[in-house]
Amino acid sequence: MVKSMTTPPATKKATVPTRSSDRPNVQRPGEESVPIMKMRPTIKYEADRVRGFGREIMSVPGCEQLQSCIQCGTCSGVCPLSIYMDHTPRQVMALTRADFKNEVLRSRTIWLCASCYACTVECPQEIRITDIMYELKQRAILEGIFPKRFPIPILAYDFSEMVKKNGRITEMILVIKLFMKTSWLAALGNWRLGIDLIKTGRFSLVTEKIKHHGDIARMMDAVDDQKGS
Amino acid sequence: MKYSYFPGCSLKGLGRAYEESLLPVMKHLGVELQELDDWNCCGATAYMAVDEVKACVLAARNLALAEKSGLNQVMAPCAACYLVLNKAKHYFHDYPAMKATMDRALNAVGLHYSGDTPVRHPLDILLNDVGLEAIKQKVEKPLKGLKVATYYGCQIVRPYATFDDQYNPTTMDRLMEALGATLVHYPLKTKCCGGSLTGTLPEAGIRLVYILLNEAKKRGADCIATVCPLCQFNLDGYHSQLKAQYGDVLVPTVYFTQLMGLAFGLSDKELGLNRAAVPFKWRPPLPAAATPVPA
Amino acid sequence: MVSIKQDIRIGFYVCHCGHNIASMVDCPEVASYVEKLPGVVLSRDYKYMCSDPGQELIQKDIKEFDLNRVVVASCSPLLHEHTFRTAVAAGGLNPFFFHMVNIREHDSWVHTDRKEATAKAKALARAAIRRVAHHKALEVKQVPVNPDVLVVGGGIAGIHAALTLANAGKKVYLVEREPSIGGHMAKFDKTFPTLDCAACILTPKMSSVGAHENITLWSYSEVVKMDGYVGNYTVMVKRKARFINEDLCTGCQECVANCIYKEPKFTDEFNEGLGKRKPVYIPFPQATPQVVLIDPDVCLNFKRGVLTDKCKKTCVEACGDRKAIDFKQKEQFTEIKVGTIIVATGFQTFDAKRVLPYGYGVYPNVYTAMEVERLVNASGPTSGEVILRDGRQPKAIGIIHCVGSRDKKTNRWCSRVCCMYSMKLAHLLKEHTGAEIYNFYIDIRAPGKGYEEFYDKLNEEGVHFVRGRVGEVTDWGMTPEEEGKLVIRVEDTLAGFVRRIPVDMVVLATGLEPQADAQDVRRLFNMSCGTEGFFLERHPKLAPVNTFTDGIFIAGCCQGPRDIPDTVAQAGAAAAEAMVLIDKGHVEQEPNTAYVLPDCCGCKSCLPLCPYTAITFDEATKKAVINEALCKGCGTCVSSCPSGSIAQNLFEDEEVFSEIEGVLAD
Amino acid sequence: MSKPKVAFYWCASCGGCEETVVDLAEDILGVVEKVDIVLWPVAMDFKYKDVQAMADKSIFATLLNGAIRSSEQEEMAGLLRRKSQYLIAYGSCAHLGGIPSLANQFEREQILKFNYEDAPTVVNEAKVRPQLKFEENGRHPHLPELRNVVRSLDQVVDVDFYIPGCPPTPNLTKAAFAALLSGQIPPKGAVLAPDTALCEECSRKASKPSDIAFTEFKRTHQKLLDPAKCFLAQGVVCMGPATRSGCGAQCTEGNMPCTGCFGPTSRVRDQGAKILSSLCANIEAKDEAGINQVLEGIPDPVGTFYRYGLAKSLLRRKVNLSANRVPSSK
Amino acid sequence: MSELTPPSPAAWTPRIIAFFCNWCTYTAADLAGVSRLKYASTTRVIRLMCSGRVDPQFILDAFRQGADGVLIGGCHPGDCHYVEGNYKMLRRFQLLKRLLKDLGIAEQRVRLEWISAAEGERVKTVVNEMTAQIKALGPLGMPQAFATWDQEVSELARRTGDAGEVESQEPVAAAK
Repeated sequence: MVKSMTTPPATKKATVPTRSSDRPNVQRPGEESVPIMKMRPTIKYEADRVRGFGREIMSVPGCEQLQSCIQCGTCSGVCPLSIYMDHTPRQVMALTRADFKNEVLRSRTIWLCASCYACTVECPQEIRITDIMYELKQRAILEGIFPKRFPIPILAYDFSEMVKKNGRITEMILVIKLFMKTSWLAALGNWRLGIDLIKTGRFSLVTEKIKHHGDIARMMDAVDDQKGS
Repeated sequence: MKYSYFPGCSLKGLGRAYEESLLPVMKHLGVELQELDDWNCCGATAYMAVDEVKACVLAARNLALAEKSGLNQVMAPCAACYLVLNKAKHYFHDYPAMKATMDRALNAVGLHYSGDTPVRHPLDILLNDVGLEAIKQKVEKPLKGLKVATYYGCQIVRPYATFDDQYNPTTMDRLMEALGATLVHYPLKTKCCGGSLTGTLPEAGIRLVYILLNEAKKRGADCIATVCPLCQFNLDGYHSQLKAQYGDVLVPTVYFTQLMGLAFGLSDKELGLNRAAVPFKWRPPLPAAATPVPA
Repeated sequence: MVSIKQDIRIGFYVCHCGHNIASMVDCPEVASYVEKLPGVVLSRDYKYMCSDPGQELIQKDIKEFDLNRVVVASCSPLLHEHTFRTAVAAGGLNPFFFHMVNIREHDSWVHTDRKEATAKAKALARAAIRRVAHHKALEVKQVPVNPDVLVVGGGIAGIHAALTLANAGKKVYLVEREPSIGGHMAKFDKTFPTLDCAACILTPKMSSVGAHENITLWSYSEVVKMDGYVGNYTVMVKRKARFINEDLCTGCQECVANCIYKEPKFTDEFNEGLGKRKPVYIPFPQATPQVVLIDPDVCLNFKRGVLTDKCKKTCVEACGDRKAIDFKQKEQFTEIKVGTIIVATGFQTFDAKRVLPYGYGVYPNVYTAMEVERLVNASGPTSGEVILRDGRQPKAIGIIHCVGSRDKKTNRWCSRVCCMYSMKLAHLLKEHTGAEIYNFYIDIRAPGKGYEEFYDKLNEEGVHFVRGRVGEVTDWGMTPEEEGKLVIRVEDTLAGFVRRIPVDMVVLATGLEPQADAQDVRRLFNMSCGTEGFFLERHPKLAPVNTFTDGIFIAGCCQGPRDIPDTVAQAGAAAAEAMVLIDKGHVEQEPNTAYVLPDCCGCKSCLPLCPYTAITFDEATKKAVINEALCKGCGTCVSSCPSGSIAQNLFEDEEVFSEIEGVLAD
Repeated sequence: MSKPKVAFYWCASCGGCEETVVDLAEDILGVVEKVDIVLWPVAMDFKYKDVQAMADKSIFATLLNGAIRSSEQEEMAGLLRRKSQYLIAYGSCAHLGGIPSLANQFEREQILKFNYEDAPTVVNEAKVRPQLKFEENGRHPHLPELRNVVRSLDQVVDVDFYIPGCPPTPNLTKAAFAALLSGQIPPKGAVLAPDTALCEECSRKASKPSDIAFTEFKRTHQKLLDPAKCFLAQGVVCMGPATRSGCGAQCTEGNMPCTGCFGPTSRVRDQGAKILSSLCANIEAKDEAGINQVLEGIPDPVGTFYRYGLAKSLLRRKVNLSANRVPSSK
Repeated sequence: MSELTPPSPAAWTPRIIAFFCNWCTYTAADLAGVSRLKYASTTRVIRLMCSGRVDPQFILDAFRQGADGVLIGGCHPGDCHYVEGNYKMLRRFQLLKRLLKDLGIAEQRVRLEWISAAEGERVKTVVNEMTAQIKALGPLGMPQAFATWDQEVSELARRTGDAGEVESQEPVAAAK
């Protein structure tokens, strides 16, 4: 499951025809052969549940309303990225509520959420789905459940480290770090972008830093202390 | 009119053209901005994913600084900053535990936040404080003949904004009309640009960009006007991939402040118009000119 | 220690109410606790006090133990106080020597700790024991009931209630706001699940109303004021000017034919704006009463509602000797006296514009269900042909359920009828157009006689059911087949992926909500509204058509969304409830009136406080006097009398003070 | 048979009640004729020991005026109770706590501190306070202790009758004597005044409108008072409707509103609550802001409504609880 | 007597006397029951026909008898079953709050709420909120306070009853 989440390198995509890229992720019979029909049971036993996981998520500020989900699918219907998801946002809500922690935290869905909040404002039960996705991302990072070199959590992590150190983000450094850690190929594929940025004077490697850069660390420590106690 | 100004990291980096155009336009309208002393990263989307509490704490420091500045209102032009600062404020008020954490963290660095400081978007300030009439009066070169697709993106209207409608925002539309531009019916005005996914999962991210550009192109827009540095970057920066993958779908993407600057008669240089990869070449016709000449 | 009068002999009963009370309150413990309280002669716990044996137990005990006070701790007095008072009376005691303690609704049902709940029950019981010692014997007052009934609202509920009463020989006033009765049902084409023609079953009832000798039908009229009390209400009705003398008009519509406007030009409300009408018109062919009316906003003879006399008045010419047209007609106010009132003011449909993502009002081919009702109706604006606003015939139609229902941002409730009417429309649209039809639903709710079978039938007809709430309706296409169409983006939740479905027509199954003026009507008739704004019934199960004001009943969708069979059943129930009062001939009034004590100093402080002007100043004695017939027992004057010289039956100061003392004495 | 013995005693009060006895004028002679005065510290020289020496219940009636504030007053009240057949609370202070009981809004410590240290006219650098005991030449005189609570007489000892008023009128006093001496003993606990409110005997009663709706409240110094019109009709707080009659409406006749010294009728447990209820219910405004604006005219509700009766009000005194906590048990 | 000992704060739960009008708030409390909403068992409801019947004496008496809080529930403004009884209560309440404050009773201990017959949920919210607020304040304990005050007097009663003890002290000034 984890392996299936790796992203194809950006360079390959240029060859994908327009039409089928509009209907990605849908495997039609014949289009792509299934080499061996691998039999795997999909049944879930009660032992597969991590009891209390749903409750735990619902106790987080912003996530309380999850309990009242009616599984209408509006979130998936409005989500711009649901077409790439292995579980639709609605399914993530159902899985979370039903304590299927492993299925949720290993789902690609939580990483695909771009925080556009469309689901949150459309949900008829006023569930703050975006906030729940944030919480699930945090849990996944905390538990280390994401593939190596998978760029999104790495970006999130580097971002937070840079903020802690400097108080601000220097975007280019962040991007370069990300490419180094994930895929050189992808970096090479983006050389045009880099040149553009240099040409338009937006490529800057001067580190942005706040004056009281110790402040951030102190604040973070204060939060951690409280968590610990 | 004087506001505390929170530029955010993007406006110092990839989105510097936003700041470059925003400052002179505001000055032109007599709006004074005082950059928040020693501001830090707002907490942003990426940080939210790591630790929501800490993201709020980061935002709280900025809010506390804004309060300390004595200017009461803080302007946050970047959509992500606008959202995160507002969200932190909501959490501060709605969740006593969150408030306690913020208080504690701020206390560690000798700051205090009382929970008041309104966080405002430039659009909000332009329409509700400056007013369309005052803006109209400053228009020297109306954007006559320019067909604009107004693109708000997601984070300034959802979910905390109160100055515009979440489904069908119109502030920028009204602003563009006041500048003399023609609006293109653009039903995607609040759809997502892919955010950071363009870099991290380009397959998914760039497709969203394609949809936005393609629809604007189909509807005959000369440009897309945006309010967010990340939207601008996504719509503009991936032009080579887009072209290779989807053909000719490119439409120049400009900050709404750049269009305002053009209408006010400010120079290209002042407005950072040279910073886009997909060049925006259209310029307002001289007031005397009989027919507008599209670029 | 509390002193209790020597001769007080109290019997106390605590009810288990099956497990309802006993599961949270230790009833035997309460009984044995109360037994030791001063004045208590007897204390029992019993499984069901309201049952016949329970009531008989009280009667037997009164005689056997010479009880002169009775306290029952059970459910809410609003439910069973009357029951137990009757039992006490049957035992030979004055019924007001009884007091009731609410340990179910206010205790066992709302608490979770058995110890705490038991302690609370004891405290409440102790309070009642102390209170009941002060009770006095009181007489119930009887007031005659005026046999005439007012029915407000002429939809199917009002029509049915009025006919039921009129057929039983009661005199009925039926007041309808619109120019014709018929309500929403008159607009429907077919009714689910039987697909009877709505007009065929409704119009005979409408004309019966128009012709019934016991019914006074006032259409185009509104109730503006109500005074009085059960059995004796005085109601002011405003009769709006229709500029036609109703008695003289025969409904020949010659005036309409001869109007200076040769073609209908103005928005036709009855057809949901899809058709046109003239300034002088009859709302629809079967309208009752068959009387035309003139719309002063568009009639040339008026300018913005003010008479100008600037038209040739071809209508007046056409009317000829009948002289039914009266441009100078003014609105009139008529006062009527009735004993009971049935409120059947119906609902309004949800404004689809409020759900922006569905594009109603933006995309012309997005329709509301009510519009489609007219569109498929043979007597509708297109004579039953389904033609879109752009002139095309739809080949694919999407019906979106739950628009303005089950949505916390608009209305939380399920509107109950939308699933069924959506399926009905799906069937009719399929029949009319042969188009491919998609129903987008959250859950199909078909819990009525023949409803599930109707759902089956639709499946057999090949109508698609996609389980998912639509995210948005847009006009931007991703693929060639989507170009120029409305695209519905939805998760097919049963399949587990997102779909984009291009259609030509979108139908929004808008929900039902309270009338815009429901709050005004509620105040007018002294009723309550639930949080959602529908009128509140006295008890959801046991008094579904009663309100908290005696003699005022509700029927139909003003109480909550419901379908036609339920509405008719409820209207019949309301009529029956009214008849109970009428045939009984009198009502009994709670003797909770206030009275002035001899030591009144005549300070007049109380006079302005009474909303019913029941208090007057007697110039001879220089003291205040309360007219018992007018007093409704609120007790405001009692608590406001600075010298404590007004008292109230059933709520004497001493009774309340002893209750306070008792409840806190642990 | 010897004449009945009568005692007068004076606790925490102004002395006005004693004046009333004197105001009986020549009638006092009639009283004196029929009784033996055995204690009257304000006028005659008797000693504590004299009273102590009397047999229990040997005094026919004691008229005790003044509230009970000190240990000495408590002792005297107790002593007189023991020695008297009928103990009569005489005047508002004994009846209801009177004006002295307004001190129940303050803690004893607050009172002592202000009076011995903080008051602007006090010179007391050493901050000396009254001592309960001290030594002088080997003797140990002691002073009465100031209690924490001001009480009405019946909160200390059993009381037989009450004669209300600040001060009680000579007429009521005379009538009470007459009744007692003639053997017409009223029921125990009776207030020896009519049980109707003051309006009954107020000459302004007729001028009160029947549709009163207050739009403002004025205090007497803020307004030129119409000498004939009901005070309430003029927007001036008058306690008359909540106060027992029997005084002859002397204040209202003198163009001053009733301040409530006769206390409530027998049907009322808390005079202040009742007048508050009545006045407020008749305010015209319906919104909080409007109501509060009208109520600005009553800046001190406790002082206005409980001027004579705080000790006998339902709450008796200000709850001394910085955060409303139970005082720690002794 | 148990009334004399102050409750130990740990075992203590607030006691709130609720005066509910028959038509709106009492019915709302019934609805809360029918809906099986769960709330603190701190309230003891006394039913009156109208919030206008709530005599300020009742409120003072409730405190005096040991209530830690008093809750008054009536119909929403404009919705009174008796037209305007609730306004009369609102007016009294404004002054009563001030009076109670002057007498040392914290504002949070008395609350006036408009709760319509449909607002069962509101009953729950209000009761729970008030319970929490009063818990934070601690017991009011008026009966205990009265008992404490009365101890001063009862000691005296004992002393005057025993003449010898008084005599053994220096005589107090009887004559003024």
